[in-house]
Amino acid sequence: MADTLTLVTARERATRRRRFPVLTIISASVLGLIVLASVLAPIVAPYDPAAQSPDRLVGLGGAHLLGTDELGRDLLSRILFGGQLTIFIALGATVLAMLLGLVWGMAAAFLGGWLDELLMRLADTVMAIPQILFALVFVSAFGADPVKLAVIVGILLTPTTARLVRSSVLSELKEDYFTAAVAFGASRPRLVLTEVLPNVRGAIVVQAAINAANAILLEASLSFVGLGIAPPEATWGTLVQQGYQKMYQSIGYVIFPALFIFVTIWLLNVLADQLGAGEKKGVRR
Amino acid sequence: MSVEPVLDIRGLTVSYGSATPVKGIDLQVAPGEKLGLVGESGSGKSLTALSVMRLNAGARLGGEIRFQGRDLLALSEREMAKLRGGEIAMVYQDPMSSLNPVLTIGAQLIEAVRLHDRVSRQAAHARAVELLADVGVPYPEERMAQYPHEFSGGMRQRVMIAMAMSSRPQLLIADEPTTALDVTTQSRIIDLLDRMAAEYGTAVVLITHDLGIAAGFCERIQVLRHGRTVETGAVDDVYARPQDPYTQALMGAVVDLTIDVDRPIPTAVEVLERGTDAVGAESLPPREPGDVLLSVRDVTKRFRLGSGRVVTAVDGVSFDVRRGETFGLVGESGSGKSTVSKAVLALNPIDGGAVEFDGVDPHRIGGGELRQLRRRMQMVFQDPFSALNRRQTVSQLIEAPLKAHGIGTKASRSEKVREMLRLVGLGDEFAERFPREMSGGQCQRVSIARSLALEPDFMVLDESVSALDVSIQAQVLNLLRALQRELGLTYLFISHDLAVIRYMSSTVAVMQQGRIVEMGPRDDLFADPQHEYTRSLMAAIPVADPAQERERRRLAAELDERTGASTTTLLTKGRA
Amino acid sequence: MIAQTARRVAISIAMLIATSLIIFIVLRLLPGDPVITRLGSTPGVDAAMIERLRQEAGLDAPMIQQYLTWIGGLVRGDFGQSYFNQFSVTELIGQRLPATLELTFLGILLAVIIALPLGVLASLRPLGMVDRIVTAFSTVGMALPQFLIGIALIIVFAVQTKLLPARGYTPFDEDPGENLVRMVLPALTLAIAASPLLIRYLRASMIEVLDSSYIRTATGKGQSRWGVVIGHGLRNALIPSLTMLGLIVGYTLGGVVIVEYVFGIPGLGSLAIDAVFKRDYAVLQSVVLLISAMFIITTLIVDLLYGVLDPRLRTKGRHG
Amino acid sequence: GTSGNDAGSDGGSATGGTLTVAAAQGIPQLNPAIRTFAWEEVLFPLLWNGLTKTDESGAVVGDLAEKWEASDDQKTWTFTLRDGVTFSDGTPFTAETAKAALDYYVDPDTATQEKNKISMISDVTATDDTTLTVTLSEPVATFPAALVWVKMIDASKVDSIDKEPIGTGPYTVSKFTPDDSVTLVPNEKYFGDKPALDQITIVKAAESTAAVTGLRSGDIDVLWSVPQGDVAQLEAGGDMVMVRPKSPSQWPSWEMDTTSAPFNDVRARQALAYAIDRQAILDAAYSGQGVVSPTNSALNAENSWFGGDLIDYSYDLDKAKELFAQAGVKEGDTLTWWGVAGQYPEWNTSGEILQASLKEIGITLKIDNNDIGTWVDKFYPAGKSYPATIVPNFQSTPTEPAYSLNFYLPGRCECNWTDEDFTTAFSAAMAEPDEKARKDKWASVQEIINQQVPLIVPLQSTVVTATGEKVTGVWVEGGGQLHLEGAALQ
Ligand SMILES: Nc1ncnc2c1ncn2[C@@H]1O[C@H](COP(=O)(O)OP(=O)(O)OP(=O)(O)O)[C@@H](O)[C@H]1O
Ligand SMILES: Nc1ncnc2c1ncn2[C@@H]1O[C@H](COP(=O)(O)OP(=O)(O)OP(=O)(O)O)[C@@H](O)[C@H]1O
Ligand SMILES: [Mg+2]
Ligand SMILES: [Mg+2]
Repeated sequence: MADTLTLVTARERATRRRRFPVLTIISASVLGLIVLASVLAPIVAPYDPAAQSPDRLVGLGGAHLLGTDELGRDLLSRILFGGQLTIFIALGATVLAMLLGLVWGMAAAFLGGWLDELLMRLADTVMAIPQILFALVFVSAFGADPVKLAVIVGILLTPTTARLVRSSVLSELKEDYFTAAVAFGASRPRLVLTEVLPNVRGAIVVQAAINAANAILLEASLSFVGLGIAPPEATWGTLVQQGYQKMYQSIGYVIFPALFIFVTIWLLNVLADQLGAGEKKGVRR
Repeated sequence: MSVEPVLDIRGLTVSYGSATPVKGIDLQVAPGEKLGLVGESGSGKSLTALSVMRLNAGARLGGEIRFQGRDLLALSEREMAKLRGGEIAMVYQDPMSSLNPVLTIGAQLIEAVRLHDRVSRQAAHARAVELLADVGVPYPEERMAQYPHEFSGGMRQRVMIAMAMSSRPQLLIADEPTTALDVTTQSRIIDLLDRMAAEYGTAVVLITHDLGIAAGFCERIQVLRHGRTVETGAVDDVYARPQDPYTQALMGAVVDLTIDVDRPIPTAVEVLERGTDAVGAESLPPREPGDVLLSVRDVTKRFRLGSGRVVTAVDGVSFDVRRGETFGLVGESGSGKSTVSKAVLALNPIDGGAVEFDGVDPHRIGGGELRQLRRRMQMVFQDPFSALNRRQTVSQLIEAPLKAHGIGTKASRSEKVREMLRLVGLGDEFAERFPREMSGGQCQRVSIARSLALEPDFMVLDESVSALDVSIQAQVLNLLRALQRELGLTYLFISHDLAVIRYMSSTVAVMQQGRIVEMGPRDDLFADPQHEYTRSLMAAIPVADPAQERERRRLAAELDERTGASTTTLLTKGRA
Repeated sequence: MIAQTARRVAISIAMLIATSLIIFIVLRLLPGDPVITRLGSTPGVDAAMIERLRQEAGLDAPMIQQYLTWIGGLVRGDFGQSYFNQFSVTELIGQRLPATLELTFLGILLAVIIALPLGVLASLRPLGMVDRIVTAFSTVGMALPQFLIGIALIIVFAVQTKLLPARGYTPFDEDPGENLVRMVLPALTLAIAASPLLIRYLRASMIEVLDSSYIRTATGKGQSRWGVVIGHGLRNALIPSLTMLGLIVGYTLGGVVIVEYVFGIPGLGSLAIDAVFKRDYAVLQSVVLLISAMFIITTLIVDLLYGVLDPRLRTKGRHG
Repeated sequence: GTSGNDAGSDGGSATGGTLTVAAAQGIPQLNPAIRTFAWEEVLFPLLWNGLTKTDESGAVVGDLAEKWEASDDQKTWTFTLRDGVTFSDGTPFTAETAKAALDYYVDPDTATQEKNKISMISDVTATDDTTLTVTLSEPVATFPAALVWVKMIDASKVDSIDKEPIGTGPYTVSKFTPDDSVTLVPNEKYFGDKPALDQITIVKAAESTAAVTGLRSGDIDVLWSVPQGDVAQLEAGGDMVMVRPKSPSQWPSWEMDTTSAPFNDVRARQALAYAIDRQAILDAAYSGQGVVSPTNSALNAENSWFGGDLIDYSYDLDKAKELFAQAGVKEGDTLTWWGVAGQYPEWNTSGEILQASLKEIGITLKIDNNDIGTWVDKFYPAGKSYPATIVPNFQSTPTEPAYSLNFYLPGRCECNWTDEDFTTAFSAAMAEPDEKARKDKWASVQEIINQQVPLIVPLQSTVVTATGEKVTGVWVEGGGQLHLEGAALQ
């Protein structure tokens, strides 16, 4: 769906020119901050995320900035450590989806003909099965540790990525510069790596951001149905699920992890938009 | 000018943000007058025209535009909407995309009629049919229910004219109405405009970069450059005695059938620097034809379309190209020229026949062998922007073929890049530029430099100058001829412009619907064209001389009348 | 045209077969089986009994045979039999299908109702005030997982203001008013999740269309602004947006799984989730296939409709 | 306890109306013999009758049987059945029907939860229409209590029970959507008083928070098994009534494989028992709804049968560490907690508390939550080996020790525990007709379990049912079974 998200027209491009870097910088740095805080959780988190205390489900403020959970663990610390896992899964899934999607999409675009048709219909087929059900079955089958979740989510994101890669590569193959490179006798690897790839890089980066957002979304949905990561570890999705069950006792428990999920996905989408707009602006006349 | 002008523009400026592409233009059109607006690309022709319609969204307009005395810039949007398509109508450059693809021709015409004429649907329908008949669309009743894509470009442009004329406007602005059309259609559309304007007494502003067309059609001409008027006057005066050096340069750079093929074309830069007389004096001695380098035999290429239909794009084409010559291939759009060139370079497989380049058939070899052969055959494309990888700098672009073949060291390659740049007349400062930082002509030079880097024997130039301005076109054509002379290159030169073909080639082949219909040495062919199609192509080419052009159009119209060509062509095209 | 339609239909059928294979294989990767789950922790059960129950359920047959039995049944309209009760899968699906269809339909309807005006308004002045607000709204909407939207709506409309019920479903034929009242929040959840995509797509294609020459022609004819926007702009922008609608249907069909869970609606989604947990293969494989088929068929319809709506694709003309 | 005032049960002030009852689970099927989930039991008193039933005080009283007597050896039981009972479709209920039902229950092909209570039935004879004689292979003094959950169905129609369910109970099914909802309407043929309500709708509210929300907004009248965390608040709200059993007899049972290391060593099991912070688990996981069981007993201390000289396993990590060490569980070793994902959040919290406790003595507890299908597959049926793994589960049993403690019998518990002494002591207690003597015998049974720790029982939990203010006549059995047969709306 990336192409729809980043569709920007000529007129828009012209006007947007001056505007996007500021927004890009802001969203990238807030995103960076969230990632950094999570990565540095062992240093910045105020408490051991697993340390239980008798202050169960206390609200905002006081000794615990964002309150505590049902075992008296510090919510902020849990969210920060949870961020590590969430980010790991999102990142892993994204990398996997990008790798598989690139190979799949490129193969379809370059091979063409019935192989292309086959590969694309296969992608359509996988896309036809509701992701959440697919994920549910996979998680039930293989369990839910971070690596497996990343793999499952990554696989689910692959078909869309493959489609995008294929369509961006195909539009490059139509350009004369590609024919020119064939005509001056460039070898296949050269055609792929130095001619086409740099030109679809932008679209790929945008898709990566969208994939990361979708990975977080999917992981959160899975956790919400209860098939998330095992305790005491928790992703943001798991925290939301647990918090929701205690919603009437401490509303913050569900709201704060949800907020982290929302803000992260939102920033990723904004970033993807900006990158997409910048990408088109930068290279086309 | 004793009568009050229909359109009176004073000191028009158009700005976008900080840029002001139109910097104060005065323009007057008398009722029923035909004014030509010419000038290089980007000179502000379209912006001026759009300003009259107030259709250039986002622009700030300054100065004064008076239409029949009313100040257009002071009108409300609602009042303006009444004028648009009513008193003032416009025909645009691109007939292919100027009609709404999902509405029938009839619906769009009826809409136009009813917007300014409160008549019943039936009456509007009848009027629309009448208009279609007027602009020469056969079976108008039947055509009303068809969609734009079922019409050829020429037919669509006729519909656009019908739409513009539906309200018998006082003023018609035609912005490059024929640029996208082939020569024969082009001349018929111009005739149509002429006839309609006369019939309705409409004043016309014709925007064109084709000095030939302007010569035949217009009574008065106004030359723009960089958003300013450089010269204006009656056509015969301006063409015969251009006053401004820029106009002189523009006139000089025109390639038409009358140009001397043995001399370089004077380019605008040169003219502006050195004056008309100083350039184009040295002659180009005739070339020696060598042995056969490329031989194409019975090449056939079919495409299977998505719907399962098969198109025979090239149908049994044979020709020989001799070492050191330029072989010109001419024909209208879609006649199969590009397909032939791709077959020659084995960029596409062929369905029949054989190609032999210096004894080797590129279709029979593959892999490394083919790549080696490709060092000797290069190609330059029509669209200079698309042909250059937008992610690479000029030096990377020129270096790429060398790298692909592992030629030289890093240092020797960069030396070669500089050498190539010099060869095509670009300075070292271009080495680190990206395609987007250069003009079309500069990009095309880079494209040529890249092709030359491998020191090929043979180059395919596929519409390599079609996208360029007259003056830049002249530079590139001169460059190509100079390079051929210096390096002994062989060219396969493809164009739909007969005049350019004539100037460049020693042997010419005319293609129509996938076949070569006529082939021969340039001078023979142009002196005495044998094939009907060749003749019609030649007859349709405008000449940049008002008197000659008017005569040509008269003769061509007579020819059409005799043969009924206009109707038949339209029929076959519309139905295809 | 006919050949192309036939080809398109053939491809869809091939995709359905591939889907059925994928579903079948993936399900068998699951540990456990319906017999074990069915027994729960019923005492006095031994391996022999389990074996016998497996045989009864046809679970001991070779995979290929099980698959062929299933497909063979499907062809005859027999979806098989639940392992957990005496209902046929057809009956179970029959019980659940109306809720899912209604929910999906209402969700998409609402999404279109939200997206159409917003998308058009935003496109009129790209990067203008309205556009910025609409775009911001859509990025926010896209960043909200469906379950969060559902929770938020429940908190606001059911818990805080008690305006609408938090959960449950009443069949339409039992009490249409009640049915609609209960559908509001779930359908809204789906719509909020789906409309951003539609808005963005519509906006982008509107901007592109409004930028095109034929819009200029229409304005040049003297047509009013809204006449141009609606009569020419929207009309043309809707055709490419149709493709998007096809994708949205798929997205929404996926989303009902979560929404049905959050709002306790007895639809195919909750049937599928239960079936996953219970290993009720017979139900699960048919339900998943049905949902996939709905998506594949929607895409097929959209494709064919596209051909009908876009005159350029209607005839075999070479100008297309 | 019964909710509100006790008006509903005799139907005197019946006002009709529809009662909406919700639980986190759905009802998958309607055959009472093969029910799997505790929630299915809500239908038992509504649709069917047993020969006997439990009343609100916990006493076993007659239902379809008006009276019964046992032979001296406690092996032959003669029941006199109520006359004139018919099923909802008009089929008469006779001793023949009862015999067919009992035969169906004991048929080896019928996989039923009741089996271990009635597997000693060796013969059933219908002497006449209202006299039924049941012969047992071994003496069971509490046989009528064993029959409470053996519902008298028409065994000949069991093949269509989901689609055309019939029963003798006060209500009958009008609509059934498996795993989602069951709609009940009064049974015209019911032999007792016409029930008070026009309709009972039993719905599934998978998402417990949504269910509580529904309860608060009046969308749901009765919510079974309220999330324990929400109880205090709902109760404080004042507009809702919490219904609890008189004496809680639902108990978390943490099973481990007692045939493989390390839990084949009794010291490891005892160590685990010491390592459990029962109070913390009760407070955090069960929000205080229940009582801790420091003696690790299935019976809570208030149960009249509770007794014996029992070890106190109160939280003591030092002892736990020492015993673990003796059993060969060293620091750095890992145990697994095999939980269920998505459901039973209290299990997960319990696991996390245990995880924290074990961590203090250097043992890692890996929490592995899986979907329920995968979860069951790990340890079921009994006899599977799953070393070093703790499987949380729960039992909802009657207060009668025979039917709580029988869970420890060989072949029943997936802990795979066999102990000659226990089996013998258990049979002896079962056969003892004298209550006082029986109490002593149960005490010695409890001592064995207490010493051997075949299962971990951290606490007894209270299943709390919340009802709207207008709902009356609802009560809950010790194991959490909900009784709606007398419910009415004011
Ligand atoms: N919407 C716009 N925003 C900013 N600059 C514009 C816009 N439209 C045109 N221009 C600039 O104004 C200048 C004049 O454009 P205009 O279209 O009038 O040229 P033209 O003479 O019609 O050229 P051509 O022969 O290529 O059509 C160009 O340099 C162009 O880049
Ligand atoms: N890849 C393709 N697939 C299908 N049809 C093609 C393809 N390439 C060319 N054609 C068709 O083959 C015919 C000849 O095309 P070609 O591009 O050779 O014409 P041309 O003479 O170069 O025209 P132009 O002047 O417009 O460049 C056309 O009808 C075109 O539609
Ligand atoms: Mg222009
Ligand atoms: Mg071409």
